[in-house]
Amino acid sequence: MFYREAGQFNTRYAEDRRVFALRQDRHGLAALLLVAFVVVPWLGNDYWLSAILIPFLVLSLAGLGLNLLTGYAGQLSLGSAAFMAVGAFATYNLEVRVGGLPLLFSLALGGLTAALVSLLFGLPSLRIKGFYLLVSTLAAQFFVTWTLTRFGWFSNDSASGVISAPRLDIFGVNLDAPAGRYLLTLTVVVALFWLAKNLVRSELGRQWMAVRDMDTAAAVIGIPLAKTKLLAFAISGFYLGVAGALWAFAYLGTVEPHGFDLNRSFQILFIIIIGGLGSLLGNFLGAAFIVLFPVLLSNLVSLLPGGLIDAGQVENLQKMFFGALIILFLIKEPEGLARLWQRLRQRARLWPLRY
Amino acid sequence: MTRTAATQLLELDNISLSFKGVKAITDISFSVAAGEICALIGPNGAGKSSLLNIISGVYQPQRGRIRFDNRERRGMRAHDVAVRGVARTFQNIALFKGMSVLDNVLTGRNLKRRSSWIEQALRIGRAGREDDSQREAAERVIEFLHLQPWRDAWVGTLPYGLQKRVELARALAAEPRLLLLDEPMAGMNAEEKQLMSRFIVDINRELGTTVVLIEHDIGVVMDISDHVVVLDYGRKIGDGAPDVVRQNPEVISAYLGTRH
Amino acid sequence: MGTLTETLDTLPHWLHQQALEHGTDVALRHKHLGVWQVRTWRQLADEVLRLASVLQARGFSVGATLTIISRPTPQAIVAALAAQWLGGAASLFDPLDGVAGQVELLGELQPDFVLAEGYEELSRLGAAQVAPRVVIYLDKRGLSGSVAFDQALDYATLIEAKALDERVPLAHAQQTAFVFYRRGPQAIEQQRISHAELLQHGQQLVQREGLRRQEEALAARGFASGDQARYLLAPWLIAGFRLNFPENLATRDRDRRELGPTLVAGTRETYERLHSYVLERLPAPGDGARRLVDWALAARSGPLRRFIGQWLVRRPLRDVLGFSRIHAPLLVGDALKPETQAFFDTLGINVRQWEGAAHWEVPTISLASTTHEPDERQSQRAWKEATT
Amino acid sequence: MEFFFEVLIGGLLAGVMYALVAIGFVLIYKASGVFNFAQGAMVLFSALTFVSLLERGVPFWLAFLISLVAMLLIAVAVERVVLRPLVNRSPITLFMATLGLSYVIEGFAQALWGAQVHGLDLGISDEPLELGGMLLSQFDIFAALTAASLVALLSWLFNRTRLGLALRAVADDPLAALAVGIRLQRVWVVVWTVAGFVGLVAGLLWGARLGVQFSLSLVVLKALPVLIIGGFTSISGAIVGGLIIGASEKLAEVYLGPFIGSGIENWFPYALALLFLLVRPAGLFGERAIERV
Repeated sequence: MFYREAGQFNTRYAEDRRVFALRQDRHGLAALLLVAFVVVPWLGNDYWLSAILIPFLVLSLAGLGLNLLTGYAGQLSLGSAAFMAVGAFATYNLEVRVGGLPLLFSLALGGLTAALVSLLFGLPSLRIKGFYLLVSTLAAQFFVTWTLTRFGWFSNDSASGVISAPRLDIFGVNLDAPAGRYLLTLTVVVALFWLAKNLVRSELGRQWMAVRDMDTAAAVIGIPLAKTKLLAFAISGFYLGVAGALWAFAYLGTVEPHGFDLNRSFQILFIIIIGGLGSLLGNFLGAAFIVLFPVLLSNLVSLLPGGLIDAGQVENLQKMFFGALIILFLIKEPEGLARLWQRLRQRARLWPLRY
Repeated sequence: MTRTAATQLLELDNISLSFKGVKAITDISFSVAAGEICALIGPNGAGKSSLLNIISGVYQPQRGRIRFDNRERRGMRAHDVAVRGVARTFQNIALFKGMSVLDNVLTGRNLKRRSSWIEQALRIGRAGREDDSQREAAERVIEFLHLQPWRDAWVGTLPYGLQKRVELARALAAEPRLLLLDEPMAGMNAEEKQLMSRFIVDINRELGTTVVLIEHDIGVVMDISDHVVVLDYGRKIGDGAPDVVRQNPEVISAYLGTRH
Repeated sequence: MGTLTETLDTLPHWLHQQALEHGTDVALRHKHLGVWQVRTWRQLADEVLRLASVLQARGFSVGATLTIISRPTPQAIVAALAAQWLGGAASLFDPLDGVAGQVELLGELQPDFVLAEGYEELSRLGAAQVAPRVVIYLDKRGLSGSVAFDQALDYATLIEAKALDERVPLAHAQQTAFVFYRRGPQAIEQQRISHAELLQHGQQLVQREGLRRQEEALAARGFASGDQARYLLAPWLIAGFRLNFPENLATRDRDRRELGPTLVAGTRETYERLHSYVLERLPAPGDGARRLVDWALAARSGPLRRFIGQWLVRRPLRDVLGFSRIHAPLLVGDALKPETQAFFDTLGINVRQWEGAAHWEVPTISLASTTHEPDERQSQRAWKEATT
Repeated sequence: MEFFFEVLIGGLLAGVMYALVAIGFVLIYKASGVFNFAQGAMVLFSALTFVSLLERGVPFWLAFLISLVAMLLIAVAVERVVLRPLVNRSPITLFMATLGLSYVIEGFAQALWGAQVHGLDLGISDEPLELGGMLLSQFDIFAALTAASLVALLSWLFNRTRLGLALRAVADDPLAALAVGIRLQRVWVVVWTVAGFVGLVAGLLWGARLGVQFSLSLVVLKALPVLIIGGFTSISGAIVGGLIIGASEKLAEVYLGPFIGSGIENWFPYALALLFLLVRPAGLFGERAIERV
């Protein structure tokens, strides 16, 4: 009912290809970006910036990374955190060892390193499918964390493998303040989402979905399965790597390999299940949920009369809630929050008619 | 286009296939002329689908030679076969359920892409122009099969008959020289069948595409095909023009026999 | 070209005029291959001239009739204008009309020049045992192989031809622009509309509705009635707005919404179809949403209620129908059912009726007699002399 | 040389534990095609329930019985809340559901019994025993025997009882099973309960070794490579796989550790499993299905 579509018609395919085909959507997006880039850093307080928004953005990016692999290319993975770790440590080492490397550049290189590692652990996917693939990704999970803790070199021989953020400078502008880190993260995330949007709508994106939906048919119409799958692993790895680096340096500041353990991988998997497999928007929704839900829960608990639920139990409650929620979503809305949003939007476009 | 049945497009030569010792196909040989519609018929389990799977490279025969377009073809995987210009549909629809009709058709043209995925991701170089040309080609297929009303529909939501048509569209989008149709009219009602066979004939006549199809409805087969090959228990028991085959006693027994 | 000074008293002259003065403006849009394909006035005029030259080369001369059996498509328009450019008339048949009746008509008329959309339409010619001098088809699906139409011509290749030399239409105000046939009680009846008559009605419409170049007109149903020609084609050429064709009947509702026409010249059926379209898609009765809709659509209501209703229901509903930009919803022919009229009124769409000015007559020479004469090919021309 | 054998045997015995967890997997996978990631959580929950009851002075057998009932309840709940609504959804979906399930069970277990470590004494002394010149832990031997008897029990259950027949029918072809009037839901409940029972035994043995604590639920991560090597559908495969993993990881730790660094046993099994996969994509005992199109 907010839409006014009459008169919005396309005379060229280029117009028809736009993601935001409707003027109203385009304006909405512009407004959103304006708020995100100008209003938020200007008004937002440090707590919100560094404790809510930055992790939200980074997790969205990580979700996107996994979503490309699992949601689009249909390759299940439990090793996301490992590739984040690779990204983080690679970026760190580049910053530490290679003098005067621009931050964004080393971020990208970190991502590429993660892409390579991911590609490596993706190789078995050429031979094996489904659950069997879990082994490969879990192997990545354990092997990477082990390697990073085992060999001091990766953490520049710092105690207990903890690495800490380099100075975040871009073109001499220092970004160590919350607002700066927020803007850095936001910029990277927006850019990479734009890229992902192009990807999933390109031939490669369609090939991913084809492999996901029906790989025999995909092969028969001439899609090179091996190349398609490996690209999915590599690109997903790149996104996760960059996300990992941001997680380490823009959000936490210092991080150790065990910050990227199996639970982080699960967390990211949950993001895309709740948000929506095979949806870009879903990553934001899922991440927002994952970030805000615990805050919400602990606030609720603190509202309750003291001692009714002691702090120790809150964590257990969270776990149970999350678990239950995952099951609920898988049953009721396998396509996640994104699908809900879609339906709502569709309804609004047709209102007051039903179809 | 080409209705000259002179040149053989596809030649099968003593093909044999077995699963774990169970013989599915016992040395079958036949050839398909360029530009004809050739029907594979036979009772269930006669090995028709297996044969199609061999031609399209999904299965590899244990013995025998396949010549496509006068070139030997040994141990070819599905991908290479597609590259050589063979497209197919499946007995139980194998569409990409998570994609729109248009995307399914576009995916059928993936071999026609020249620009790299990087160009497409960054939207540089020929990517944009190519998107236009690909889209137009896909739209022509959609028009040819009268799918415009469902262009943006999600294939998972379409009725069975339409899904079959979309799958045909996806195969057709590849601009194949040889089109393999595995029971394109299975489970359709009379007018759906009528429509579908009209499409198949049009494809063959207008685009000059050679068609090999598996169909149970003898009426339709005799109606549209120039050449019929009859299989039974993995052996070839008949091969020739429809009315010739109709007279073949072995064929009659296979069909009027108890097992069908 | 000195022709500019000449008075604009036929459709082709107006086309010529538009092409000269507003050559780059959009004349036609056709939803085809997924997007709205555009023809400018210059392109349109050019295409008309190319087809005209082909027709002329094949013996189409002043006073001849081109029979067009096609759903509304740009090509059909081009063909009609080409025929008129050469001083002939266009006779329109809507493929959606009953086959039997049409076959019979065609059989009696024995047209010389035919443009048929595709296989279906051509097979009607076959059924009518018509052997026209020139047959042109738009869509060659399923034609190859069918021997009957070997000599039929493909529109697409025809318009490759070079354009007509004389850049001035041969038409005259008093010549028949369109002729329509129907089977009357005893004999077939005809309705002939001259350029002058068309332009006069067109002018009236343009003035009274204040039509401008920016109008977006949608031509969803056929021109199988003279009124469509009066109230859509003539105004289009005079005012120089844009005529839009949906992809096909199945998609017309979506296409209408995309386009958001400002001018619709529909028949009673058009509007009543829309009404029922809405009724069947509204939320189920008793449903909360439905109550809101009914509440908002209630006939007489206070200002507040009208305001809320406007924003919550009426405005979105208009948009879903593609009517948010409409300012000339015209009804040609019979009046609407009261409830339909009321429905559109509550939406703030005031459907205005233009009474059909059609008058049907029985041609002075009945065709039945001449049909089976050896010189039946002459029949149509002979008969034309009698009537004009 | 003896040292080698000691390591080997020690590894094999540890492998027995893995096998126990893996067997739980296999049962559920065979019966309901579910790749049950929550198996580890079930191990944790059952063991935790048992010890906590024991600590509250409940006699051994009663505690064991109650824990069993608890597992039965879980099985019923799972069937109602998870399996039934998700029937004939993709295996991946079901897997992710069990991932959620493991969160629920773990959270519940800790909310109920607390997160601290519980010691568990099954009253088996752990003095090493001299056997053929090698020192073997009595406890390990006891564990091995328990496992063996458990497997014997299961195989009897599945090959000699009507339930077993039903189960195998379901595993073979669910639709056919339905057709001959086997009630899927009931089979599922039973199987999940049995898996819970196996989990309980495994939990007790592990618990007696390392103390009953959260880390128990992580044995699931060891069971995965075991299954890969043994195949998802074969109990004997699970045992063999367990032994292979157990032995090889200990040997690797002892003989490779010094060169590439200690602590490799948490990824070595996966490396091994991968190797197996590349050679034999369906595991040692798994069936490779022909792709029908």
